[in-house]
Amino acid sequence: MTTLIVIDQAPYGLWAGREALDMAFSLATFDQPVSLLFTGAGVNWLRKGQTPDAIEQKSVERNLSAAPVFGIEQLLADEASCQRYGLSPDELIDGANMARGSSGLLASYTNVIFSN
Amino acid sequence: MTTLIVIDQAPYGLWAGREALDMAFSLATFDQPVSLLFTGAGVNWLRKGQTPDAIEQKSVERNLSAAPVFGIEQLLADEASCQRYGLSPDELIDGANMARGSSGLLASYTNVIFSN
Amino acid sequence: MKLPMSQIHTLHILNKTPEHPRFNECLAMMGPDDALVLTENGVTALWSTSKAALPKVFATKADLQARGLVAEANGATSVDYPELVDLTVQAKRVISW
Amino acid sequence: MKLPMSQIHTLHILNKTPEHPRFNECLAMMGPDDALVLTENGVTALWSTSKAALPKVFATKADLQARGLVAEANGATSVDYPELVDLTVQAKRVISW
Amino acid sequence: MSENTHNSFTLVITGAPYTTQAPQTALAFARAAIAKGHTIDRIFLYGDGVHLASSLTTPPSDETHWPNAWASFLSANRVPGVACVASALRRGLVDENEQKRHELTSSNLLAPFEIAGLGEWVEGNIKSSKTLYFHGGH
Amino acid sequence: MSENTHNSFTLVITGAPYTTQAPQTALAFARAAIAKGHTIDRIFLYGDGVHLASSLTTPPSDETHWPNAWASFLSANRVPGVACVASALRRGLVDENEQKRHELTSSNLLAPFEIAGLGEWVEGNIKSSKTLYFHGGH
Repeated sequence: MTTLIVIDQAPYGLWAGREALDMAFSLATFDQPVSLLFTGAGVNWLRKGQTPDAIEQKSVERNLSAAPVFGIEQLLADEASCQRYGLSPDELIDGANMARGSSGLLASYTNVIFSN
Repeated sequence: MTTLIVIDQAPYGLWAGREALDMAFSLATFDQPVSLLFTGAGVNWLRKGQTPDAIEQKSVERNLSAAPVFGIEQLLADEASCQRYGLSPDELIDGANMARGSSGLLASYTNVIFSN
Repeated sequence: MKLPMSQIHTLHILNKTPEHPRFNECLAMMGPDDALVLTENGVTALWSTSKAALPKVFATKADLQARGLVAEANGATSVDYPELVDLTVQAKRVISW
Repeated sequence: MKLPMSQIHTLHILNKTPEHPRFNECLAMMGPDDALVLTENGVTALWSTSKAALPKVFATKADLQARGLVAEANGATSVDYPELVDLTVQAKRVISW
Repeated sequence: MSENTHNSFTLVITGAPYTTQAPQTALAFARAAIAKGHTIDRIFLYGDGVHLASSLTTPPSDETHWPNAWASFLSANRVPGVACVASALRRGLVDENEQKRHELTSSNLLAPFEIAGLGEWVEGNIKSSKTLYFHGGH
Repeated sequence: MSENTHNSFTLVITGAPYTTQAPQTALAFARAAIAKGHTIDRIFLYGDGVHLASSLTTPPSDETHWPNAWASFLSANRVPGVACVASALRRGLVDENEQKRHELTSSNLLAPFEIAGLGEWVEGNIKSSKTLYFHGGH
């Protein structure tokens, strides 16, 4: 069983992405292969330099940096969405890679899951 | 004070429209001038022949038919949205009228309110 | 109604209106052996200008009736909940959008 | 930062990303004497390909910082919450999208 | 796989009742699956879906009471209903254990729903033939 | 109207905490308005916004407790906080009166929030200089 968790909402304004990340951490903890795909407004999760102190939230950038340590296999950024949100590859946080979020990519996972 | 309540979500799948309607009824009860604008997927509120028994909900079509009795001034349907959802004027429930949901229309109300 | 007996690779369940970003995402991700079921507010797509972009499509009967729609008039196949269960069983995997 | 002293007819507060249907609805409804403030996830629009469609625009500083963005680089004016209060006071009416 | 194959399902509900249609569609699906001889291994409430397990929900008397309808279904068919503990605590849904642990004034979990971790969801993913998601439409 | 004009506000919150940012943005706005000498006539919770008034919300200890932060603000500034009764009952938020009336096992309304009808919102619309809405972003 391989799982792709998809995050398509911008961070901080909505909690669903955080809960998607928890799902990914949970699968990894139980040694289930899991990757994350950021697409649409979700690619804003991957921008370097997030400082959410003034809105009293914890940094999702910091959460994500723990992903490889916990065994999450890949952090994928949909290329077209990155272009739409002005994100070049060097502006992505470490460990994230561009991918084409095509039906081919999705077809390679047993499960494809949104958190809301 | 004149108020325009805007409903831009399809009925039954989400509750926000019902709560927008409650706001309109409440203003009318206190003799405050209020109209409803249905736009985007919200125009699906106005289609004749809704039968929500099988999903165990109350008909919003029936709720709306009480609007004039309660003193709600107008039920407006955004014309472009109706075209997008294949709604011709004769398919609209009684009492609803086509309107162009332009900035001119919105500018004529003291308050313009979404319920969510 | 007779459901297709062939295996479905991915069954896509879509409960959002055509204005929702996930609507077009879903259509873009559909492979050749996939099937689409519109549920809840998703069924309004059958009456919208987006319907031209739809592949062969199913829609839940109870949701159509609630919204004053009849599937057959627009080239879709309406399914009741037991038939929806059948579709999920026939599919290799299911994605809920 | 100095806020404009002239009267604003309608202040539009927009907390949604450019993919949300209300985003374009809001832009379409803006009159000549209106002003736009992007808040919460709405600030991502300043970096998106939709920014070309934006009129003169404000954006909340705390929301920009949270998302790793700097307003001035993209032609918007960042406002703190006291300045957001000023904008709502200056406006004849406020619409929250 | 034919239509007659026996399947087991884990159903995940992420939309709240009286805000989204998700709990209604999920219940219609669950009833149909049972009627067809399939098994529902468990219901997992996640995110806003945890509100389905509130014992204090009080809709007008002429509207379906979705938490009670779900609770009856779970009891009648001996299906476990689990609300994710992290989602539940942030949203003010607690059982007696959590009430004591966090020194709260009351609890509001509707029986037979239970509170547990995401491990229950992972197990469903592994053991059930299919895990289906019922999301809100917004 | 200049920046220095005294204004009175009714703030309507329709997004739930830990699902949307609405209660956070509204609180930042409310604090800034008070600091500038304006008045907050009342806070009105509507739709999913009523979850902000839950006494059982228990976020992790390193996250801001938005219901408590709001309750402190309301008490310190003597601002009435009202949850719409129709929204609240459907979503499992009840005070002691509603608990008795509907024979429920507990109540979960956080003081100083109160439960009242949409009439409170209509009054705000009429009396306050401005009524502002803080919606969820979805």
